Amino acid sequence: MIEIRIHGRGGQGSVTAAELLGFAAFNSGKYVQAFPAFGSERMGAPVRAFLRIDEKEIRIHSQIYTPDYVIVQDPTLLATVPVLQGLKPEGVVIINTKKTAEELNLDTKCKVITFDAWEIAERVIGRPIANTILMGAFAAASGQIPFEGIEKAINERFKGEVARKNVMAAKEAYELVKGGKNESKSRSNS
Amino acid sequence: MIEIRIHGRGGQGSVTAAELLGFAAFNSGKYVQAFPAFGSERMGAPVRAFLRIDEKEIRIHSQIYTPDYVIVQDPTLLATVPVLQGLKPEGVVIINTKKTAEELNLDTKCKVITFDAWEIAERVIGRPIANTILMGAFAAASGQIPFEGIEKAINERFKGEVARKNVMAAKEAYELVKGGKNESKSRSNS
Amino acid sequence: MSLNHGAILKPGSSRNNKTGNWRNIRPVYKHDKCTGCTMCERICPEGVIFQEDKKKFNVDLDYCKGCGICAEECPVKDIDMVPEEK
Amino acid sequence: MSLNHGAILKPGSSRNNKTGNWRNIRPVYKHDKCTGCTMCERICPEGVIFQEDKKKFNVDLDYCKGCGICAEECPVKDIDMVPEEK
Amino acid sequence: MDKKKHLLAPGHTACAGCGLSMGARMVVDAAGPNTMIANCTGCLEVFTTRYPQSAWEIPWVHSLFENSSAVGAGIEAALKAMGRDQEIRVIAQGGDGGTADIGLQSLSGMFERGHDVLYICYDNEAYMNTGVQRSSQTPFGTSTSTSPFGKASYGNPTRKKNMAKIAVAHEIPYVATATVGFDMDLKNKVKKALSIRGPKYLHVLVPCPLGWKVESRLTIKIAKKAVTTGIFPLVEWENGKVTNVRKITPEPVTEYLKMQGRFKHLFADNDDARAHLASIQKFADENIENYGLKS
Amino acid sequence: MDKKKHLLAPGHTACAGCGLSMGARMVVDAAGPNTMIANCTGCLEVFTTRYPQSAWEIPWVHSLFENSSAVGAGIEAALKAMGRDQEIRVIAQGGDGGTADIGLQSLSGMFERGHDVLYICYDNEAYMNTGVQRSSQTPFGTSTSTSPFGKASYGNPTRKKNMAKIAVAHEIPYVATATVGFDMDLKNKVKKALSIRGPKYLHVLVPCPLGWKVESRLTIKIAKKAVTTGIFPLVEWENGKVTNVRKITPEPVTEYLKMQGRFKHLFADNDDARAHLASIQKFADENIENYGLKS
Amino acid sequence: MRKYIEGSMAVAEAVVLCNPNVISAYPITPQTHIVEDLSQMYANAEFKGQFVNVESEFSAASVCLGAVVTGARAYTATTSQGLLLMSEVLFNMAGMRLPLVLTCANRAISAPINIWTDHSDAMALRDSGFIQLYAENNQEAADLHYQAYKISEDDSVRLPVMVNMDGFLLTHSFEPVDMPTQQEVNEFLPPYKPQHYLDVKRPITFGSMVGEDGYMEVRYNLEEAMKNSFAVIEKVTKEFEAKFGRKFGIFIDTYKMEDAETVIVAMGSVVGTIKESIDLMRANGIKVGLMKVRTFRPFPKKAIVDCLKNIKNVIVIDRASSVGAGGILATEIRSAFYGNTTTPKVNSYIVGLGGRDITIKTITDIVGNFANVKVQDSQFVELDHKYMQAGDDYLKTI
Amino acid sequence: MRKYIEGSMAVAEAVVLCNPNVISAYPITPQTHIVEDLSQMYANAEFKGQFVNVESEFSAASVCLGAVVTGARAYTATTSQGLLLMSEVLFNMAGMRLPLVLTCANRAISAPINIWTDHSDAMALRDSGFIQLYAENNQEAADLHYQAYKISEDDSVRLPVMVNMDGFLLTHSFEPVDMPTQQEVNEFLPPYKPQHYLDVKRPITFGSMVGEDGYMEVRYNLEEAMKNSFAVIEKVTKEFEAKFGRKFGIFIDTYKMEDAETVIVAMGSVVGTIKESIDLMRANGIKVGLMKVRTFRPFPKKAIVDCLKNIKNVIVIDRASSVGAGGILATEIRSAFYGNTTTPKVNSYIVGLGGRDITIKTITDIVGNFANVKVQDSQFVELDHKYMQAGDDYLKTI
Ligand SMILES: Cc1ncc(C[n+]2csc(CCOP(=O)(O)OP(=O)(O)O)c2C)c(N)n1
Ligand SMILES: Cc1ncc(C[n+]2csc(CCOP(=O)(O)OP(=O)(O)O)c2C)c(N)n1
Ligand code: SF4
Ligand code: SF4
Ligand code: SF4
Ligand code: SF4
Ligand code: SF4
Ligand code: SF4
Ligand SMILES: [Mg+2]
Ligand SMILES: [Mg+2]
Repeated sequence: MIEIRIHGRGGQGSVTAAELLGFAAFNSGKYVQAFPAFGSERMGAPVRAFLRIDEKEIRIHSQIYTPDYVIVQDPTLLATVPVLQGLKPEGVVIINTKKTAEELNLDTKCKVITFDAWEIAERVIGRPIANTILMGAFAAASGQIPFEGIEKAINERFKGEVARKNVMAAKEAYELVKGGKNESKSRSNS
Repeated sequence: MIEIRIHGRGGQGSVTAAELLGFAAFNSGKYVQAFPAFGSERMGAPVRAFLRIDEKEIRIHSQIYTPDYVIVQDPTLLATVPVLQGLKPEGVVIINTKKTAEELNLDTKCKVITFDAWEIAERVIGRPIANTILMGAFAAASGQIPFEGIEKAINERFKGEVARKNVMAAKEAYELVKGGKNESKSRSNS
Repeated sequence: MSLNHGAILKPGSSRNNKTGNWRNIRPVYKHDKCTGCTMCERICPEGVIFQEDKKKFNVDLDYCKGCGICAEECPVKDIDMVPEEK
Repeated sequence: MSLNHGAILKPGSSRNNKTGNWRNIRPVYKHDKCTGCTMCERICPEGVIFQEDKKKFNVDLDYCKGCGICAEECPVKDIDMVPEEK
Repeated sequence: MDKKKHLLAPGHTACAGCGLSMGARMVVDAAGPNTMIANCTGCLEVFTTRYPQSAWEIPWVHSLFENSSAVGAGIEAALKAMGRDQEIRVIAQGGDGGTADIGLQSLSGMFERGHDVLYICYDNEAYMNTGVQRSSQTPFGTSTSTSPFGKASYGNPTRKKNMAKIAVAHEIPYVATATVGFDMDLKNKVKKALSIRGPKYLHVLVPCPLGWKVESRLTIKIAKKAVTTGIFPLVEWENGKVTNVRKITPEPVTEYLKMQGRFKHLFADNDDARAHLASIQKFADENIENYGLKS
Repeated sequence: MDKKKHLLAPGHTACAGCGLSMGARMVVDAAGPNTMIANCTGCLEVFTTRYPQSAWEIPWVHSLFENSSAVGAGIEAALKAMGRDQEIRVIAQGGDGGTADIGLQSLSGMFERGHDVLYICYDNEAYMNTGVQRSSQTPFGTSTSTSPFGKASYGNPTRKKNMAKIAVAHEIPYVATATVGFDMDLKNKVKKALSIRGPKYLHVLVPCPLGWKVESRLTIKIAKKAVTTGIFPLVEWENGKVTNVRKITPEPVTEYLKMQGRFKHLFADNDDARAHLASIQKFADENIENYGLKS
Repeated sequence: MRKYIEGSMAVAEAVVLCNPNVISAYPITPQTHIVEDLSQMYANAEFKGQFVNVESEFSAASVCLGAVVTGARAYTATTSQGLLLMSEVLFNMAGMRLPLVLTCANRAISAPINIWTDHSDAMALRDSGFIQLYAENNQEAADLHYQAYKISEDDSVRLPVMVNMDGFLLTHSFEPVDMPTQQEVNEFLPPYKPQHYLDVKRPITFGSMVGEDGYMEVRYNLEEAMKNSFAVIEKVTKEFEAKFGRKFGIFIDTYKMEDAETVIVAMGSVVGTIKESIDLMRANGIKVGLMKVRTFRPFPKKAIVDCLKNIKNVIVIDRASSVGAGGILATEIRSAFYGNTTTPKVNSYIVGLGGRDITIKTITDIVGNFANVKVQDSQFVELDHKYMQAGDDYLKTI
Repeated sequence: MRKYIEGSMAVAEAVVLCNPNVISAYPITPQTHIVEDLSQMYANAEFKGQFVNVESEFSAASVCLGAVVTGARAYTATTSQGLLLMSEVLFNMAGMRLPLVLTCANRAISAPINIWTDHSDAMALRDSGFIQLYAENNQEAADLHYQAYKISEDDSVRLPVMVNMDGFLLTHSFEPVDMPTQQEVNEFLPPYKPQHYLDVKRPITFGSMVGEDGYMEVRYNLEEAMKNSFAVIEKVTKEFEAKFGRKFGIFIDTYKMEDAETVIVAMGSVVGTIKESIDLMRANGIKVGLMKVRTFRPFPKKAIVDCLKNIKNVIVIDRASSVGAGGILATEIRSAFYGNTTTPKVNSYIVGLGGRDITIKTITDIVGNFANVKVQDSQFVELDHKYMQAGDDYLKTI
């Protein structure tokens, strides 16, 4: 079972991202479970969403404390939310930020992938909504879901032009991360 | 312990009669318990009220099934309500009616006292309300309560002229019953 | 007792309850000046005044409670309230 | 934890919650054409615009959520909304 | 002589002379057999449906004290869903307490959602079923068991909540007041209301001999006096506009009040009592003025 | 620069641009520190009092969704019983749902009993706290999560329940409508209301960027448009009479509607959509006519 | 002073002696007489606080909540439908730790509608955080109110208290009741001095939203407060006895337990009837005793086990049933014995629902048949289906 | 068809497949998604009955009552405060023997206000006469609805059914769920054909007042109907399995019981977490099993006793507490064993109130510590008072 935690802010589509990633995994024959960190948070406030993917039925119903992947939708969260908490040693964190992994200088030995999702979003979609883009990045980083799965999931939720642009943006992120240029150089800085 | 059951119709003051008899008994140093046959009956419908009098604390909280005394406030009840039900063999029933005990020809071996309470009421009080009058009759028939107790109880509840007239009427009934003329001739008609 | 009993009642079964014995006074039609105005029939709270003829109304004494409204409201005072013999 | 705890709160303690980091865009006062009309101060939903001088207002960025209402409503457009560097 | 002509059968256990039993019979007779009724808890429910006997000749349901309008709405929705809403009329009804107090919210909801239900309030101006406690429909100055006359009290300190006006404020197609004192008017209003689709409200004044402390024979008289003194104006509103009022030659309110034991303390010979009477006269005068009652 | 000048502190978690947070601050600032507040469940309660932090600087209590008016009445009764009712003002408040739907009955009871409480309804025209479901204050044609636009639906099928009129029908001394779009007017109404003894009702329109689907910067603009199109008239009633209206030069309602995502489907190019728009224009025209809004 | 008085009036007078600031209630049979008596005292200026006549029980409880949170002592009374209707507010008050005394004139719950006594109403609120006390007669009903305020307001408790008295059987019965003087009550019950309340000088926020991070702790505290109340109930009961010379048990009370082989367990007014039955049975050589439960919440497990552990047979009389699970008191008593080495045979009887009269015969029959019944589901006692025949017959025709 | 779907949507679709005539509900977190999904289906004419948007839960339930009494199939959903607010109506529907399916998206009760899951809400209605079923996951949640209607409407039952699913944990989770076709559901669930309903052709009076002479008999019948429902639940569950090939137990379900020395008893979504924990513990040689309670009302005493009687240790996980008496499921289970000769040690734990997450560690810790705990009061598990410090500190200053 792999476990994913997504950090974002109310209104940025973190819960949708978890759902759609789950949908993509489901379509590729996996068992999945996607759920939000049930809150009463309003637009702007920090939120979390969770995703489990497995080869067998998922029976557990509790939150995720030791994720394999962490996705951070909004760089400002790094200052206030413990996004790396519990991340497995061999885990990966994907962060939407202008900064490089080195510049962030996070206190972790995990792989850190950074890229400017909002730049892609503004340019390709026309709005600073990064959730589908991060889905693309996750697909590439994890190898858990083929990009077609992501594409199908996006097309399931959005329509027409919006869907097309979201797929394009996700694809760009997918390729970018596939390329591996945005990863932290080394896992050991201690 | 002696147990009394009063039958009347909503609006005829049966519950008040039980209460006031209880008050009179209480004042003469007895333990008492007075209560209605809890209903949702409206003016005109048959109702019942109960009274227990004892020398020691009354602990039981259930209805009265085998009364020592039955008081019937309204002669029409005889046809529809089993007023004699459970009356102890040595019990007494006091009935407001124009008829004599013999004319009523009730299926009972108990002592039957009848008199026209409404006649007294109309004449003395000016309204056909027989409850205080029947209190007087009960005091006389039972010997449980001195007439002064009845008088005090009536004065506690009513004021001025109304009280005075009610006492007068009760007194008349008391004397009448004391006289014993209105009793059934014999206890055995079977 | 059938199991599905939610305490359902039969329509109009209150007719089993003869409230006539509640009565202390009773309406008596004189059948004299009645104009057939139907007032008494319309307002009886028990709904037990019935028209027998154009100017002849009567009471179902099985239920009449003796409220006296019919007598009070009859415009021609064709109804008397008389005490019940008890 | 004291036993009598019905989850009572201290007044104004929300000030511990710095909502400034919710912001994507930030109001910048030009301090130029301001007429001192007080509009911005009155309508800020967070209540974090304060008057420093007759025609000088400023924002407490600890809490400003960047809604943009102040800039929108300033009659003389003396406030700009600029993107936050993140 | 058809002894079963009425849709409310005799044998029910209302007090002799009960204005409520009278009103309920008039309503159901006017509505006819293709009607279903949802009823609040209250005198009407208790005296018509004490097990094992029912006085109702048409489909009738009682659930709770405060929800007849919502139950009525459910009946209507079910009829609609099952395609039977054209043939059958739905009435929801309750006493003044069930309507204006504890059931007001579900009534307001029924209005707002536009259910095709006629709501009827039988206003006897107190909680009679439980022993004459005040309601929001109890008039100013009335002595009841929870607003008794006493050393520090002249009875109920508040005025009647104006239910007709509140119903009108809900912008429903038909609102009217009526009373058993004018039976044809009442029946006509029921028929008219039932001919209109959507939510309707009918507020019916029904004297209660027990609670008002009047002799049972005076039910009709007292109901008429409520109207002729201007205390209870008979009015119809259609789509928010007054379309009909019953004209009167106003009598002084004391003509109405003095008949009733519940107002006895207002006739004491002192300034407080007189002030109360004057206030009540003023309320009537306002009605006469506002609705143009004078003929 | 007094950073604590407001009686509603920052740090609360309302959405950026929330008209409700704006309105609540205006109200409490106008009311001043000698005020106690009873609050319904709803956005306002959730975003100001999530443990361990409160944004309120004055005594404040939340109990349930539907009872702030009764809790307010209890506060007032306690103050009276303890002789503190002269110095302290009581406000009860809630959203449109807490006020006009689930809390209507306790509000009506508070009015009827004459409590010295100012009730404030913050009307954002839906249940926002739970995710934008329709309420009785949701306008005709609005798409919400329980009245969504769909193949068989053009959004909410009912008109706004007229709360101001219902309050007026309760014959209380003061009723008014206001909005954050005109902040001085709102504050003046709060002050005026609090200067009057007895029950008062203030209905405040507070745009919700999330639920109305408008950009957060437009909260004031949209609130003003609601007024200037005649959709939300600003009116004051004293003792049942209109004593003040804000005059407008009416703009077409589409100016208001088109700014908001919740009405987007009404701008489809078909007859149904056009009919809906026409109806809404008619409602505004009626307001303009009825209240004489035209300047 | 010993008075001949209706139960409702005794309670109304007791409440006024406790000097509440705010009374708010809504009429419902059989609670009405209490409220009417209070109304009359208010009208006569004998009760000098505020009396708020509301439009529903929901508001009655909410008005009390508002009053208590403002630092006032409050009172309400209700039953049955009214108790259910205000249940949301009652859970709320307990959770907010607001003291209150509520009299419940116990009555059956609809459907079918029935205005007579049983305990289904109070039982439906047994999770709410209210302390629940049950009165055996009108003397105890009145006396419980002075004690209830003192328990409720104790700083280590601060929980609302429900005083239960059987509808009609107690509320509408005239019995002799000893009523204390105002001075005596004042000496026993100090004025309410809350620690925290709405105050413009010390503004405070009540009723916040507590998330997953703290809710459980707040509820744990509620349980702890309930546990604390054991000591407080004991202390207050003893103080009351010392001052007024009357006592009806603390958590439980017993009658003729000495050599009892069979013990009947019950609550409310049936206790008196059981005492009479016991005297009768003992006269016939049957060794029966009684354990009355006076404090049902907190549930006095220890007192019950101590009392019954050496008894052979226990008969639990429940005047309510959890539909689909049976007698509630019986279930909790059986559970209380769990894990004990010696346990009595505990049989469960559902008796007296909806005002069905419980007579001496009812009790003696149960005792007489006990041996024939093995531990099993709750038994409904004295069913008689004949009365329902009319409806039944009709049903078959449609 | 296997769908990846949110729990709420699965339930909404299942409900529409059951062809109700009238749906009426009032929004409340975390039930909202169910109602919103139904609204959207209504707006799209995918649900063709009447959808009544009411002004409160009280009216939601009352509208359903009116609909059912008119012969319609009805549906509502709610939770927590909403469930309490409509409780008077729910008791009423059960007493009137009106079938209904109600989904309860279980949530904690105020105060303090908290929108997260626990079982206090449904528990507060356990006396009401509702059948109560609890779902372990979204598949079961959806499946329970088809079964619930069939159970509810069975002529020997005619009782409303509450389907419980944990708020958020199930309602807001996307999981794969097998959804049947309309045809399949139609084959399984026949149309609702009530015997008695409002009908102008056969006028009938519903909801009469029943006095002391009959109330007890009507309530007894309610108990009997509950007992009948055992057989019907079994039959319907088996029919469902036969048709759809899925089953999650009848009254209870078990997991790895074969050689278990310790058995955990629980309801709702925690069951899945417990299964994972058991696998883990068994890998470490600890012989643990699970008994899940699926049917809580009627309380399946026999099934439970049969299942657990030879077990040494039983751990009961309660997600609710009767304040002052402790874990509710635990109390009933202990009571069920009463009088048995062999009884397990039964310990009671209060876990996961107000959304407090229950993790594998929570479960393994409880099992690990079991031996050290003797049978006693319910234990609150994993308390952490730190979070409440802020308010606490402030309280000390005023
Ligand atoms: C929730 C609830 N509260 C209180 C009651 C008690 N109750 C039943 S009927 C009634 C009064 C009815 O008054 P109204 O509606 O005016 O009808 P009336 O009997 O006067 O005709 C009351 C208080 C109840 N049944 N349910
Ligand atoms: C009895 C009850 N039902 C439902 C809810 C859920 N609920 C809480 S707030 C809310 C909506 C609030 O709407 P509104 O009053 O308009 O306030 P807003 O959040 O829109 O400002 C709902 C439905 C509840 N808390 N209690
Ligand atoms: S007296 Fe009353 S009940 Fe009898 S017939 Fe006349 S109106 Fe009817
Ligand atoms: S009221 Fe008089 S006149 Fe009219 S029909 Fe009756 S008896 Fe005849
Ligand atoms: S952007 Fe919004 S929150 Fe920030 S200062 Fe301006 S009005 Fe206030
Ligand atoms: S709104 Fe503009 S002009 Fe007015 S005070 Fe603010 S900055 Fe100055
Ligand atoms: S109390 Fe009044 S309303 Fe009730 S039955 Fe008697 S007269 Fe009619
Ligand atoms: S949802 Fe609307 S009302 Fe609620 S906080 Fe956000 S903007 Fe304000
Ligand atoms: Mg009434
Ligand atoms: Mg709202």
